[in-house]
Amino acid sequence: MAIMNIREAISSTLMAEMERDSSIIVLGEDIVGGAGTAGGPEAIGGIWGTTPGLYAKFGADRVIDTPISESAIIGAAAGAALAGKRPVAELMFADFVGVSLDQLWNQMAKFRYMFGGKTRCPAVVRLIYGAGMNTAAQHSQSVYAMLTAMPGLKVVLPTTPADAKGLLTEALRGDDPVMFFEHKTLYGVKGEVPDGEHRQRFGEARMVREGGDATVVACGRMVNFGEKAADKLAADGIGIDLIDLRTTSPLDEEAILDSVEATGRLIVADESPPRCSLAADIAALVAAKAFTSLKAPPQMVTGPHAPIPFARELERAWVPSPQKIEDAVRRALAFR
Amino acid sequence: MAIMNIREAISSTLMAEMERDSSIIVLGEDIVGGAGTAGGPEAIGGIWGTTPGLYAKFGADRVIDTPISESAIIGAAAGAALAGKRPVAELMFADFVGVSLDQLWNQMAKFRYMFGGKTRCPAVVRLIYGAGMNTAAQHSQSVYAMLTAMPGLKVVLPTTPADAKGLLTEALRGDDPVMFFEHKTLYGVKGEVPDGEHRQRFGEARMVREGGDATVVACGRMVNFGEKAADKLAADGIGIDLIDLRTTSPLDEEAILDSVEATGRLIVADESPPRCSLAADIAALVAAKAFTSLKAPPQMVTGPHAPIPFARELERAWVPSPQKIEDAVRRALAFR
Amino acid sequence: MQLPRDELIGAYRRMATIRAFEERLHEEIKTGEIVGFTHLYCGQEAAAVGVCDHLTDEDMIVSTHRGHGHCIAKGCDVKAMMKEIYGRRDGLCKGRGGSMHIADLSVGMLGANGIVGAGAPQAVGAAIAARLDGKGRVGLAFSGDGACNQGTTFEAMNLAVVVKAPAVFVFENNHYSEHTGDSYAVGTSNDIASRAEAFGMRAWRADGCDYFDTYEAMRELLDYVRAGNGPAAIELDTERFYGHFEGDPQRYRGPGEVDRLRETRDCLKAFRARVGEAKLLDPADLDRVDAEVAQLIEEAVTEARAAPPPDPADVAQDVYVDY
Amino acid sequence: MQLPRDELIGAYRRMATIRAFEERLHEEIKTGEIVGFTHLYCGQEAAAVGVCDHLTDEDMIVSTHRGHGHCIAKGCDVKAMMKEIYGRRDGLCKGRGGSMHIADLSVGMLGANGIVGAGAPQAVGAAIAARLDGKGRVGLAFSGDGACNQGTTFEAMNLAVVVKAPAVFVFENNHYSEHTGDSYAVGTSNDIASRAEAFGMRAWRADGCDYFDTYEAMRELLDYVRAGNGPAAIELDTERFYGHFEGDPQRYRGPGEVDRLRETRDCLKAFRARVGEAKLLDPADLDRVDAEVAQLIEEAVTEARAAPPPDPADVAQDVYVDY
Ligand SMILES: Cc1ncc(C[n+]2csc(CCOP(=O)(O)OP(=O)(O)O)c2C)c(N)n1
Ligand SMILES: Cc1ncc(C[n+]2csc(CCOP(=O)(O)OP(=O)(O)O)c2C)c(N)n1
Ligand SMILES: [Mg+2]
Ligand SMILES: [Mg+2]
Repeated sequence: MAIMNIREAISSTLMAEMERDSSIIVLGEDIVGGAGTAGGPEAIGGIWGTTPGLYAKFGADRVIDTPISESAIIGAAAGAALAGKRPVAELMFADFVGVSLDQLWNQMAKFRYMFGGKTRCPAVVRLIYGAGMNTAAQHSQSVYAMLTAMPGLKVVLPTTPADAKGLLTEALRGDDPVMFFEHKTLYGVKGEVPDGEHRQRFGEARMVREGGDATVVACGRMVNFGEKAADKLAADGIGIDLIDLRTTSPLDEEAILDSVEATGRLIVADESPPRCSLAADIAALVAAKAFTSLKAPPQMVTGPHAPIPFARELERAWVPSPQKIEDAVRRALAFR
Repeated sequence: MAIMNIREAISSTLMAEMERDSSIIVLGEDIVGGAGTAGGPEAIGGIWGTTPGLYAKFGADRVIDTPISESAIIGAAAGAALAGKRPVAELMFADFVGVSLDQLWNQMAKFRYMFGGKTRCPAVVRLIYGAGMNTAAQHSQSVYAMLTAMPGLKVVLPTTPADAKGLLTEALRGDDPVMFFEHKTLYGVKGEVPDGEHRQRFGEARMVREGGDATVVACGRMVNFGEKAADKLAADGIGIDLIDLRTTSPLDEEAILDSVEATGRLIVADESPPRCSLAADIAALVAAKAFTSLKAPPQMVTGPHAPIPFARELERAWVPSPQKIEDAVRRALAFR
Repeated sequence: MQLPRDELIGAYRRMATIRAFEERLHEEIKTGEIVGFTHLYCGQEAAAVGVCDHLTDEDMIVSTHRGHGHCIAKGCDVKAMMKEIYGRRDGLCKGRGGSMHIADLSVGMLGANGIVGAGAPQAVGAAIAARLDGKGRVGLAFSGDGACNQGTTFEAMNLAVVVKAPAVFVFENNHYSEHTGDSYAVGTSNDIASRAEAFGMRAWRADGCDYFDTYEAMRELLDYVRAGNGPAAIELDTERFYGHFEGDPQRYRGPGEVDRLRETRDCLKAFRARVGEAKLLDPADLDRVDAEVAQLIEEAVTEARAAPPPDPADVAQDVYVDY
Repeated sequence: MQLPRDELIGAYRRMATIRAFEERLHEEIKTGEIVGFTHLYCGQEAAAVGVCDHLTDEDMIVSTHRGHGHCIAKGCDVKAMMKEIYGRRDGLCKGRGGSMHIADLSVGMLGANGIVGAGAPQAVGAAIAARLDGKGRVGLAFSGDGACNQGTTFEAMNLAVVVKAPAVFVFENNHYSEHTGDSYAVGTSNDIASRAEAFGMRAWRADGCDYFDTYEAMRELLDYVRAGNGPAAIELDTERFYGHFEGDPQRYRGPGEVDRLRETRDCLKAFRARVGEAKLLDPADLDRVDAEVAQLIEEAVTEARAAPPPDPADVAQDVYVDY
């Protein structure tokens, strides 16, 4: 077991998988960095530092710096995947699904179905997402709900270095398009990572805490916030089941329902505006399938129905906090 | 009161409002039709027949045929709205939000908020949507959930000619961006339309049937299917409250909650895949806010987690049918 | 025109098959048996065949909403296509795609596409993939004069130039996007090739109603691209004989326009005339092909009609390889 | 250079204000008080000012992520901008937007934009709107060499040509998009103007580090556009003195590159030299301006620092006019 952070887990997994499988190519803006400059290629890696050394090792045919053309990037990934390769495309900010959605939604996601199950489109799209760095309304969004809604896509959100490795490996070994979400505030999160091959199956949630009094379902940064809330609650003798979904599509319904059947209380923490959100999705699932177990109304902890603001104070008010999760747990428990 | 269909209600409202307000302009692909051909402008109107006569009356400066460039169309609408006009942009198929999402989501929807409440962006986008014409995976989708999720947008779905007029007029008199959804199978629906000025406020649902045994919430074509289900159920002495949302953003929470508080049973019919859908949104809302009233698990009647198929038999299997709505009502009532 | 006899007959057969397929669809659609949108390729046959006759199954094309011609030219099974358009269980795409979404990866046909402009970046991706294998394969996108205004098409051209991908952009200018003329919608007074040049690639121009002209230009173009010179484009001047989609009243056409086009711009007539004058083929050879094609299409329709529909229970199959 | 003295001083003041604003931000950002992404415009001042000096408040511009210079040149309040960048309650956008999202409709500044390429279509829309009022107003988009590869920019150019909108596309080629050079990412060997020409519009080229060259080219261009000839483009050759964003280690720069640029391509130095040689202004006049500008920026920072933060309770205000 090595100790590394999520950034390192991702870059080392990319490196290892590209070595193993020559059909893997990566493409995106500035993932090499320095092309056409005095400094030359790899003068600077991608702005997130997740792709260093790939160009030097695998060359320009497999590590492709692109112009600012997200539709073309995702479209090229779609085409390369149909053509038998395994492209890994980077969207520097997940918000840029706005300028590339068609290729994700109407192309990659639908090829296999539209073409009668005769094609595979094993493309991985890495989306850097989330609030917490005051990057304002167009660079802070968590678009996983939008993509979870789309049949044909798989949606993956690692929250630990081990999962980053396990889920990325799984994505690169699978044959479906995978939306791989990397939260910009979690890159530095450290942890143990299994050596050698490590795959984490999709649709298998991680039970982060087992407490039994209430079920908190979360993904991405909300898992970490859930842990903070859990610590505070534990001090008062309240134990929560904290579920890290790991993947929102496929969804581990069983883990959620099993827990709620035991606790009777559901809290969903979701870094997103409230409407048609993942929070609503999980709450509705539980209401529909664990109706008789529920002892309190499902609590959805989300941002407000507003874009994400810039100023520190406002962004902090927008993002669901550990405090808000804690409050929601207490509300659920107080309900009679 | 004149009798007309939804298509006529829309085109006559556009005509009347453009006469009244010289700041209204319309733009889209082939909305004039025939530009640059032997037949000349208006040789053919838009493929949906909703914009005939506008060009002849208001000329090329206000009725603008565009190249196939949806991002530019929506972007131009956004810019024109900021510049003080009231653009009405047509997306010939709602599925084309894939190639124009950024301008809807990161631009129009966010201007006012990002700019500190100092701007208005009164753009209306007309989106022709829905299954039922065997137009397959890329021309049949109902993207209202995706847009409902986006703070800054209003989402409107008329199901009667009177509402088409009332809601479109309201959209054109308001100061926020409005996504105006027109279901391609509903254009021919006839009904009475009030003469003269007729505005229908947003966020005010329509109670289509009052039955009291169960609450069926629907929008778009699902309202009509809900009526069919209601007729069948009525024959067995079951009376439903059928709620046509009219607008999903803003949402008339009160109408939904009031009804469920009385009936204790919720069924949502939603022409969409299930995940992070409007069905989930409404079910979660009710579970959270009418928890104690609910006597049965919320029933979500949606399409499967699959793209929309082409063949008659498959499309029919995909779309939520009157029968499925009826079955869901019976399931809700049978629950003990 | 140094083509051997066999290849000439093959080219004619492919063009005639497209023509017969489409003319027959035009009739069958009137019966109401075929649902959805159908966009006929009639009139443009020389473009698809003149281009694809240089391609092997290893070369990959992406197509458009008007894709039947590209499919047939690239070697898709005609009967399976017909079944697909009829929405049958054993259609080429199990009835899930229909006319607008036909694909057959086994012959390098990566898909028709209902989203105008979506294919071009995919062809660049296919080209990037092809280059990795180092066999001189190409990724090729068919686009219309309408599609050439879509941002994705421009991005794809620039990307292909930047990464020097062996990508080919074939612009079939049939002078209409739906009901709008290219002289209106293409800012550069309907010169698409020069736009491609402005992106930094070489561009060819040819008569897309003339098989030989298209074929010769494509030979040059593909030699250039396969040699590793990066992407290239070609603009083919061509015509569509039917409406934008079936049901289009075509009021935007000039009086007698279609008759004139059928008279003067019919690639099959031109082909017959050319091979006749040059005494390369006997009219009887071509008549025989016509008869065989007619037979094939007749069978295709008969079989498609009789074929079983998809099972509604399969509606959510094949969304994922594994989920 | 027939500009009256007042206008010369004004132009210098605006350029110097941008310079001082940005140099100061560069320092202040190190303190950690300013959060988020900040992209400095230093080095490009002559471009923004040379362009905007022809515009009135009625003309409308859309800007980019690197928008401070455009804002100041267009007349946004400098102190309110500073407060915005500090994320203050009475910032120009109430602290909601920050550096990347500054707008002031009252002076025709329709917004900086965090999405590269998003502005160009909006400028076309503004131009369409402007034309309706018949006062010769224009809609103008600033875009970078990176943005010129985005599909939206291409679509916007074509649309503007097709509808003959009084739209202006200003391409500031500072030779970098983030850490990538224009010679790599712009397929046409870094010639952006010729792409615009290929879309069917007239294009100008000027030295964006030379106020006078930019100003003169823009005069011609705007005469042309305001006269109803449709859209036009200009490519401005310019330089950025800082990194892509604050924090960029700039390892892609050649040794001494920035020093050399500051030496040879500084628009303020060039302006001083030019008006000095031509004896149009006294160095003392310009020194006075510098001092006033320094004072203004000092006050702006002091006031911004002291200004109250937004109220967290307002987080969901102003999403709609009415909901
Ligand atoms: C993104 C998108 N916009 C609009 C349409 C509707 N549409 C389908 S075909 C077409 C015209 C295409 O013209 P062209 O590219 O010239 O191809 P042609 O029909 O002439 O073969 C349009 C506007 C679409 N399918 N996709
Ligand atoms: C759609 C989109 N893609 C990528 C980015 C990330 N990004 C921000 S600025 C930039 C480079 C822009 O280059 P250019 O247009 O030349 O402007 P400059 O930074 O030189 O002013 C990139 C890639 C973005 N903000 N939006
Ligand atoms: Mg065409
Ligand atoms: Mg630049």
